[in-house]
Amino acid sequence: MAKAKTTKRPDAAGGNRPFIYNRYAPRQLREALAKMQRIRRFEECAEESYMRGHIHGTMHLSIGQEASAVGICMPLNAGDQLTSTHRGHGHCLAKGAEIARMFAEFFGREDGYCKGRGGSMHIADVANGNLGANGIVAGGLPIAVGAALAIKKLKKPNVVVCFFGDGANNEGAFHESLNMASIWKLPVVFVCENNGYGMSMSAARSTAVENVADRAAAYAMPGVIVDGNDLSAVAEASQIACDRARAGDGPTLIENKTYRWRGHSKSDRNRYRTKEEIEAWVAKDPIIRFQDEMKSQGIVDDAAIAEIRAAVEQEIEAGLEFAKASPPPRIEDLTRFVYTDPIP
Amino acid sequence: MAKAKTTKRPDAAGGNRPFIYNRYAPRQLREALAKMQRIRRFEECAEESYMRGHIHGTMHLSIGQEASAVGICMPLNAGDQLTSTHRGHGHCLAKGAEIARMFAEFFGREDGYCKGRGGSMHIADVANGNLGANGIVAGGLPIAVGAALAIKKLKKPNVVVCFFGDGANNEGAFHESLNMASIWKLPVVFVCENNGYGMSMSAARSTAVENVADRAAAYAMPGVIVDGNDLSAVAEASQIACDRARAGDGPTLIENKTYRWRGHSKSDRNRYRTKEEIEAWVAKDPIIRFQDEMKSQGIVDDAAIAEIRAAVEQEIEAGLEFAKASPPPRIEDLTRFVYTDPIP
Amino acid sequence: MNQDIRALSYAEALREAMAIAMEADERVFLMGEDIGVYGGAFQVTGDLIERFGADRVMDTPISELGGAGVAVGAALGGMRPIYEFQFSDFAMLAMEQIANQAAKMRFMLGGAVSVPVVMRFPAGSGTGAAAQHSQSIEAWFAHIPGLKVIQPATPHDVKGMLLAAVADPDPVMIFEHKLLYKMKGPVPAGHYTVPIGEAEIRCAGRDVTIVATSIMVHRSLAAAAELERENISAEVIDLRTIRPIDRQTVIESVKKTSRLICVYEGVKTMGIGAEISAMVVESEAFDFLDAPILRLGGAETPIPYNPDLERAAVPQTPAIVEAARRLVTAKA
Amino acid sequence: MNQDIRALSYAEALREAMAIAMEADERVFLMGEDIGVYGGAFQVTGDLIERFGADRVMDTPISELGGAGVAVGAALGGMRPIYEFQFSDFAMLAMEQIANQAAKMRFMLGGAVSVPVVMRFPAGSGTGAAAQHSQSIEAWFAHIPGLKVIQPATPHDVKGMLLAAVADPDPVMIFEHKLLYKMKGPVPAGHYTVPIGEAEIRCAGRDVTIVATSIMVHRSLAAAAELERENISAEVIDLRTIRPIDRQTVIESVKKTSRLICVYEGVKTMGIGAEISAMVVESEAFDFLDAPILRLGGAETPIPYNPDLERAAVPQTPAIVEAARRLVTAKA
Ligand SMILES: Cc1ncc(C[n+]2csc(CCOP(=O)(O)OP(=O)(O)O)c2C)c(N)n1
Ligand SMILES: Cc1ncc(C[n+]2csc(CCOP(=O)(O)OP(=O)(O)O)c2C)c(N)n1
Ligand SMILES: [Mg+2]
Ligand SMILES: [Mg+2]
Repeated sequence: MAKAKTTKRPDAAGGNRPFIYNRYAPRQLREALAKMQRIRRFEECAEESYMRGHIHGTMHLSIGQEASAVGICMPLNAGDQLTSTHRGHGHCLAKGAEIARMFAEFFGREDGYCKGRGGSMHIADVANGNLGANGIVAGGLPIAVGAALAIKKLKKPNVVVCFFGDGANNEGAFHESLNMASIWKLPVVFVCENNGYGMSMSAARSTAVENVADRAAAYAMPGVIVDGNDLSAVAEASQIACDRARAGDGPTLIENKTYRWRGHSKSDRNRYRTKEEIEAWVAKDPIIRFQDEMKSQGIVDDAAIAEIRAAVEQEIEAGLEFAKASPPPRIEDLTRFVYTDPIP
Repeated sequence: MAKAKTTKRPDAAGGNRPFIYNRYAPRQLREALAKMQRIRRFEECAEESYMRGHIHGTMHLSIGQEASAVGICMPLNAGDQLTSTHRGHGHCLAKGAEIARMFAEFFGREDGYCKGRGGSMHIADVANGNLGANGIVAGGLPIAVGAALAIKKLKKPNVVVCFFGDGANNEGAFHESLNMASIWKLPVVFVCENNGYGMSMSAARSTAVENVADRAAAYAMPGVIVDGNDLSAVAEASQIACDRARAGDGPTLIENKTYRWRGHSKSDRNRYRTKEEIEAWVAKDPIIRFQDEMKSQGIVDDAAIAEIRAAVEQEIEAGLEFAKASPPPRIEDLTRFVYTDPIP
Repeated sequence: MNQDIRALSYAEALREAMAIAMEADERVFLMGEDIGVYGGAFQVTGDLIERFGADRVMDTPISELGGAGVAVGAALGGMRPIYEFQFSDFAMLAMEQIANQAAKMRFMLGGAVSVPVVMRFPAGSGTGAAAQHSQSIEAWFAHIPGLKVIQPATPHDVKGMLLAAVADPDPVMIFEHKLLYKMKGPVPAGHYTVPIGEAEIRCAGRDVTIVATSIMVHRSLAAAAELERENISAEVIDLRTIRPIDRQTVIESVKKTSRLICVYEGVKTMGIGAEISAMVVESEAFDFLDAPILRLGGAETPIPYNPDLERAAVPQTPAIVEAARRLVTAKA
Repeated sequence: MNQDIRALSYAEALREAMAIAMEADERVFLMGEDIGVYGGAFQVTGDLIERFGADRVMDTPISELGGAGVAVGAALGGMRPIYEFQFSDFAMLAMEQIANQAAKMRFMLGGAVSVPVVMRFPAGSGTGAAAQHSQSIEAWFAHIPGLKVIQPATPHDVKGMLLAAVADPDPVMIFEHKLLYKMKGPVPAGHYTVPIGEAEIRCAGRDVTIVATSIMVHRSLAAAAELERENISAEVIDLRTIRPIDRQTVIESVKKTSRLICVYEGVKTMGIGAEISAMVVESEAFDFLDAPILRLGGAETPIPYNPDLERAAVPQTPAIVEAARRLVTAKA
């Protein structure tokens, strides 16, 4: 296995149109845009609530990375699963979570996805196949491999998508997980969201190779470098990897090159990136790019986009209301959920 | 960085003669043979003592792998260091340890290298640069990288050799260590002694790629596949890697393909290897091979070989005597060496 | 329940339990290093690969962190994995997946999942394997809410507790003392469970309570027999589970005997005996105490290679006898 | 020693200590994730990279096991590394290098080496960071012979103990409660050390001894002030070191007050309070006890995200007051 490949476009079957326009119906594409908008606006509003002191702790925003979350999840079915990261809001929404219950979680309420026990860093939506964000960098990788092993053993037709960051690729868990997934040919798609930094350390400084996907060769699996701000390219890479996984041919390592616009977390003073670098990436906004593309493909016009936005705003507002109205956990329930059957 | 390379011979400078005959004086080559003999006989006698109940616990014999230990250590200087493994007797002797103090250690005596506290699995010889065998698979890798970091910081001209097995290459510590050694360009030589098995699991089953050295590309370092039973090839690869490390160009991953003749440890029932496989490798005895080579190069004759053997036998016998005569630790000293300054 | 009772070794009893679990439930499978054709470092899985195939008796690469995490993920995915660590010492590589993930996942997700994983840890000293292959670190696990931690001391119990562990919806950690593997004892055939969280009084007594774990149960029973000859009547409690601890049984016993000795192999400081002692002192049994509580635990040292030092590093029967004698005679 | 005393925060005091150590000894250097330009997740290293350069304030990749091992190897190689874990929770990835290697190497090699490594662990709850970023797992470390484990509670102590740690030939683990980083207190300028292994009586008292660690020292002092108003005189001992424990200071105090409360943030079961309690009961202080020993530790749960639950999960001042009151009035 040689160097990682960059996905080739245009796609063979569909002439000059990017992959997704051949693969998905306009309704589905509009839904993808709505999801990207939903993620963006959800995070902007979560940030605002945080600033106002309504949400405590910390949070990691994925603003700027929406195409990665949504594109990867486009080929997924209801029974497919994913493991997520500390920067997991986008993955959660892309897999179908409700904004209201996510806000409720951030507000620490009983109607939150984790009943207020987990917060942003553990946001999950098990019913929709999201096995949870993870506070431990690379903590989700072995779990994803295990979930994929279960799928294989139970002979289900499903896949597990395993999101992680460029920083995570230097954890031992990355190595052990990719090796096991490969030797057992498990239906897992490893998705590295390479936003250039693990907190303050650039991938260039932390990682001996240029592309994380170059490491796929060390596990005899395909490694694919993708423009992570290009929804179609991401969805295409995901489709190929999911097909491969479902066919029993084993895992793939996808590297989505992208960028986070915000600081690492709420305590970041941003000393390690230049303003110019950030602005250059803001100019590559994956949402505007997808909107423009859809417009040029005649799938939406400005009015349709405005409509989608308005619907998202409504959802957000309703979600915030729902969250605020949800009751907090009772102090007497402090040790509830530690064990399945309470210990006397 | 593409696939790992196999070392090319014959060596450019010296016409048709293998590397070591150009590089080393006959005296040094005879000393290398003596070392291989010493390792072989030491382990055979340790095994015998074990069988007779004079040594307890367990031990991991490297019989059949002597060329790897000796060849790798040939380019090393007094100030160079190494970290070793559970199968570490050969490394220890190759780096200059005394048979007598090794036996004393196995017998659990005060004159042992670890004063009887460590035994076979922790055999060390710090004065000669052997930082110790390790009971934890891949446990020595980060330590080797750290020792190399110290060398770099202290601007010493030295290198650290880090021995490990094929089984160890699937530990997270392998991944983290090679990455850090590479990004910091540290003077460390990673030596995978691939004897085909990690206990009972073949490298073919445990490892997603064919050669461990193929993984060097994931760390942007040279990966070299070596016939581990060919002393000259091993020494040559080590020389190149050490030169590179000393020049400040960073680490190398050497993979010595070899075989252990004995079971994994003293409790192995050998259910996972065929008799044929074992016999085929016994036929490739690295000691006989080196002896024959030296004979054909006119460096030794049968008499000289017999002389070397006799000297080794003497050393072994004296060593056993020394070990038996050495006092055991006193029970009152149970907690000695736990801390540098005893805790009141 | 089939009541045929045979003498089996601890390892055989464990193997039988795993076979029964696998036969009863397709979701149960085994993972670990060299558990297949090798039969496991301590021959616990033995011939199971022949009976159940390599898919259900899966050799894993030497990747403890990943391996444990795969077991956790498989449990989340609907399977019932039993993961064998080759030595409990290597669990140090996997504490992240055990304590940060398996133990907390149900809680962090507000009850949305359970993690029915069983992990097995060969533990303890006495085999000459030195400091990195001889530890007793079960106290770490007993400190982590979300885990259940057991230390069966007999073939009977290890079979029944393993079957209870497999049926448990939460992560159960089983610490097995290596020196017990060859110990024989009566084991009923067929399926039965021994409940997690219940201690067992192995020998009733009046003068002193000895709470012991794992192999120390047997050394304590030997001590009790010796004490008997001196007319000292010791009650030996086999704690069996160290999280959650069976407070009731211990406290009732101390109320009866007024004296307590804790015997365990882990390092004395911060070992399980500290918890037993503190728990008793905090309870109504405090007022019944006629003497200080003594702890016999491992010495404050890594386990030495030299066999005499190795023996000296952990409690042996004479030390238990001597402690009981001291306690009973000192203030009687 | 320079006796100028300024008010510094705990983080500033730590930073000053590291700067002094680096200035005094070329071999001292810092390693950790984001300790360079970022200044550390809790701004402890702050501007040190500007003063000492990237070679001595080294950002490491996110590789805790490897990073800790590199620190161990560098210590063996003659350096004096100070390794920062970003959160103590992540130390679970590195327990192998800490407990199997650093702690045991000197012993296993029969004294041929020392491992002068210092590791720093931001610990504790109260920041809303939930179950995987809020733990207090120092009890694990206190169980491991070969390690020294400290929990300085004040800016003064953290500076002096860090300097003692750097000078120590053996591995020293420093647990720093995150909520303390911004706490200010008097700190002498220049070099001084606070010895490892010595507890400090923060407030003398007659009626009850409160042994506390880390942030619980401050809550205990607040409780003592409140108890004072009720004419209950509490002696507050800041344990400071949890391995090796200063037995003498604790035992003498209990002999004086006859009552003992242990307050710590780690999970109650198997937490440091268990050891304190057991140690006192084993000692001559047993005969002086007038009441059961109480432990106030963390609840038996992972730390919840919801802030009210989070607060409820660890001891707060009112609970300490209430426990002391109960103890003193119950049997007086
Ligand atoms: C094991 C572990 N180490 C360190 C951290 C602290 N931490 C949280 S996120 C992060 C950076 C992760 O970088 P990357 O994987 O690239 O993800 P990104 O934040 O860029 O999305 C770090 C160091 C952690 N949570 N877990
Ligand atoms: C972390 C860890 N896991 C498992 C073991 C048990 N073990 C000891 S040696 C070994 C096999 C190692 O294989 P390899 O690295 O190829 O070295 P070899 O024995 O072949 O020389 C195993 C599994 C261990 N000592 N440490
Ligand atoms: Mg990143
Ligand atoms: Mg091998």
